[in-house]
Amino acid sequence: MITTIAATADEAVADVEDGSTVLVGGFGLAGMPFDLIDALIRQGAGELTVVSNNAGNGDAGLAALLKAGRVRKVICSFPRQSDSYVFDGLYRSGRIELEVVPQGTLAERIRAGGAGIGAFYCPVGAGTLLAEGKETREIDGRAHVLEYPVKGDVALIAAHRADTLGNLVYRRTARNFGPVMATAATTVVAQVTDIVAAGEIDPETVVTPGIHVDRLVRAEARRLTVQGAR
Amino acid sequence: MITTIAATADEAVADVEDGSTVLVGGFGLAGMPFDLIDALIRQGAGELTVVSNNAGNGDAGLAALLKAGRVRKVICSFPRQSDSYVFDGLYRSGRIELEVVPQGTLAERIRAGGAGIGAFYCPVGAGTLLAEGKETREIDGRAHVLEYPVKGDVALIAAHRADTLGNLVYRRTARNFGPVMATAATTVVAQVTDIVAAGEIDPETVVTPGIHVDRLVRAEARRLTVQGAR
Amino acid sequence: MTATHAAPGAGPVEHLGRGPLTTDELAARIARDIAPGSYVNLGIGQPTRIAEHLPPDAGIVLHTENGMLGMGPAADGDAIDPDLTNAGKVPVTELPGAAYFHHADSFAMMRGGHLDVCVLGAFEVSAHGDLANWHTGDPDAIPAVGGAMDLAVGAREVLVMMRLFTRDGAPKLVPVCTCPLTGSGCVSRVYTDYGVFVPGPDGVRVLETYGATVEELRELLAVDLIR
Amino acid sequence: MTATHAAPGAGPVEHLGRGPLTTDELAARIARDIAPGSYVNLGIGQPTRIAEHLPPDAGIVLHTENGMLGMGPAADGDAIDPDLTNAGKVPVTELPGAAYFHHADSFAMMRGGHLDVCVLGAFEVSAHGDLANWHTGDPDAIPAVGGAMDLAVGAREVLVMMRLFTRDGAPKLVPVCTCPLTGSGCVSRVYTDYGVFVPGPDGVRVLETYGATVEELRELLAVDLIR
Repeated sequence: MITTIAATADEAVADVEDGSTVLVGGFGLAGMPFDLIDALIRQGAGELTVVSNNAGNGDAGLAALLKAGRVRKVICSFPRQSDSYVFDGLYRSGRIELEVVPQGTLAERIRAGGAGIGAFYCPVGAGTLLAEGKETREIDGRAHVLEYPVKGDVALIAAHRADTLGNLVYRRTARNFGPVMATAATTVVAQVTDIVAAGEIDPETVVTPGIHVDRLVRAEARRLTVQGAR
Repeated sequence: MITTIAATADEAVADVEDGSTVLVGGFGLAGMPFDLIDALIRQGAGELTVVSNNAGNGDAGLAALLKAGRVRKVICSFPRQSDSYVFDGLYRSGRIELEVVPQGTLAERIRAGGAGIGAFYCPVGAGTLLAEGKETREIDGRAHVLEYPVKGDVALIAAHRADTLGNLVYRRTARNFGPVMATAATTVVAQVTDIVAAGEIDPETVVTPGIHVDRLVRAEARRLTVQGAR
Repeated sequence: MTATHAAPGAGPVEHLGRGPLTTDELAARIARDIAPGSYVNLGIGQPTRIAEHLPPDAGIVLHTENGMLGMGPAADGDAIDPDLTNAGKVPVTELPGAAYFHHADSFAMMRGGHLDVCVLGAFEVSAHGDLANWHTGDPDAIPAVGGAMDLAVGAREVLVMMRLFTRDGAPKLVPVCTCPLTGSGCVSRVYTDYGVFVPGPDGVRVLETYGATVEELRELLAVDLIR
Repeated sequence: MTATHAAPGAGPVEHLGRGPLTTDELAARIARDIAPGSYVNLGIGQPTRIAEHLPPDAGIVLHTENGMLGMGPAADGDAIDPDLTNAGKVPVTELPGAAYFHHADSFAMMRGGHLDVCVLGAFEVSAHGDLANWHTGDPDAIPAVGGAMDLAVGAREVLVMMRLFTRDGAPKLVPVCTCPLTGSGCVSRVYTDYGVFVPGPDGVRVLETYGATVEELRELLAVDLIR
């Protein structure tokens, strides 16, 4: 249905429920929807399952959500980073559950969730710890693991610019998980730096068509800190 | 490997072998690589399996390749059209084999071929004639059909503009099957109206990155005929 | 038009004192049921005509499976661009806020349940909502499915637009489809010249009739019609 | 550097009268084996340094799995853009002819066999080309795999860049990996400070040694070294 424009990030995430699965865009800090996460912390929903590439950096964004004790489980490819101390502490004290998924398989499972694919056979991870307990099949002489879709109740993503119909463009490698996450959640909320009139984004360059976006909110200006390696 | 620029369409398709599987872009006439198909007819490779959405319109393009007797089998979603008389004649006289695949499943199977997916469970076609003989599985209460990737030895596609690294942009709905076919063949040949220097296509707007394109050739100027309904 | 207005839940409205709906009236009738802001795919053929009846300010966005959202009306004259056609390969136009994408993304959108509504033609619809619209079953026919199965499985609501009877008078709303199926139990509503029907496990509920009473239709159809 | 040049097929070249390769020399050695025009992914950590040794005119295009082809060198000062980082989250730059794409497309590219080469670090490589580089096996370690398994399975050639021995002197080229695997039989070549090796079903072929003879390495490694 039609995309709406929320006046504030708080309004945009007001209806997230306890126990929701939340897809959170970003790769490290690039593409992380800080405003929406901050609003989600204020909103108070808990017992969340978070799907994101990492498990938070430093004290801001996803790390702050974890620190606030709102997350029951993280599904990600790379939780352990130089500045993932919030997650590390929760994990080591047994206060958070972790499912590690190879990065491309994570992206593909989210895509499958949005694309109506029931499951897919993937060669990545076959014969490793991460395939334990999963169905496998040999196809064309190669071992494959059966992987199931990942869907969210909510997706929180950051894009660069939107038009009033919800068409999105991203900026550089901040694109990362946004486009697939936008297809795979019941409610998709995007924070953007700019909202322009329909027709002001060249239709050839739209990355996420508005059909996938439920709510837009203008992001607060924010200077991102660039983290170091890892 | 690096993209090369062929002087002529004939040079670009010189090494297509008898018995090849050829992915041919286009939806009806939009995105049909006419120059490459004409060159392939002159080149003479036969016993081809052609994968394309349709099975030719009128007497040009794919229809001309069929008329020249070079195609053993067509894998497509919609052979029967108002002006598919060349295919219709071959089919009714038993001179061509046909595999009909739902359009989205065809696109997804080609994508899977390019994306290293071994197979996928797809709800489309379950319980219909087109699923006969295929493995099925119930997932989340819904019947799914196991579908396998489609790959080509060669893909012939038409795009709008390329840079010298093979990055491609398309025009309007002529984009259709080009981007997925470009990922799914051993040798990918693209005819384009224009080849510009690297850096002249905005990196945010590239649809097919050059990694997928082996050869470029400038298309002859050609006024396409627009066909009627169907 | 003489309408027998009934309270909700009080059974079907019988529009009598008039004939069945013309194609144009049927297209307008379907258009009225499409909610503002919907993303809609209109199948090749008659459903295309629904576009003419959608209110321009309702924010309804048209999808064409060959890779576009924000499709405008058919193109004429200089507006014809061979690179811009609909799924029926008819030249069309682009509206502000349109977006182009490739075929795999377009059908992912469809199969993933992102389209609110699609409207398809049909050879037959069964009382249980099975759809047959891709193959007559004629052994001499060249099979061609296009995007019909993808649409039938993928859209949140699959509406059918068809005449209730063939030219020979045979009903097209049937107990069991005789033509090969496009999809099982996928049809949410059937809009016909003689009435609007909701197929389901307990039979076919009648929402409205045009130019005939429910009783009259009951005699012509072999399916259980529920008031 | 004293090199014992040998005819092709005449066995390994032993570069003696010198020590093992420095990290920089090792990066340069690997760079020499990357064909002009290749599409290459350089893993996080030491493999990143190979970029400094690729000839700028060789048309080698770097992929970063977070969604870019045509990645340039690390960014400094005003060139730092928080929206443009490599897979190690280090700010980088963009070269002419770059392209951005989303994560599913990026890993489809990788898994679909479109990258010519990737170079990864490793904890261990087995004589059969199994790779272990994501998990030490330490039960207290927090597991984190990132894109390691995707790269190991997807690239046409998986090169490993590592020291041949741990700081404690334990060999990292081993008969069987003791750490949990990243991928089975996926490594095409192992580049180390002491030599270049090709793992395979019949043992490990030695292509070159640095600062040690094949015989000397044979005594230090528990794998069958083939000349």
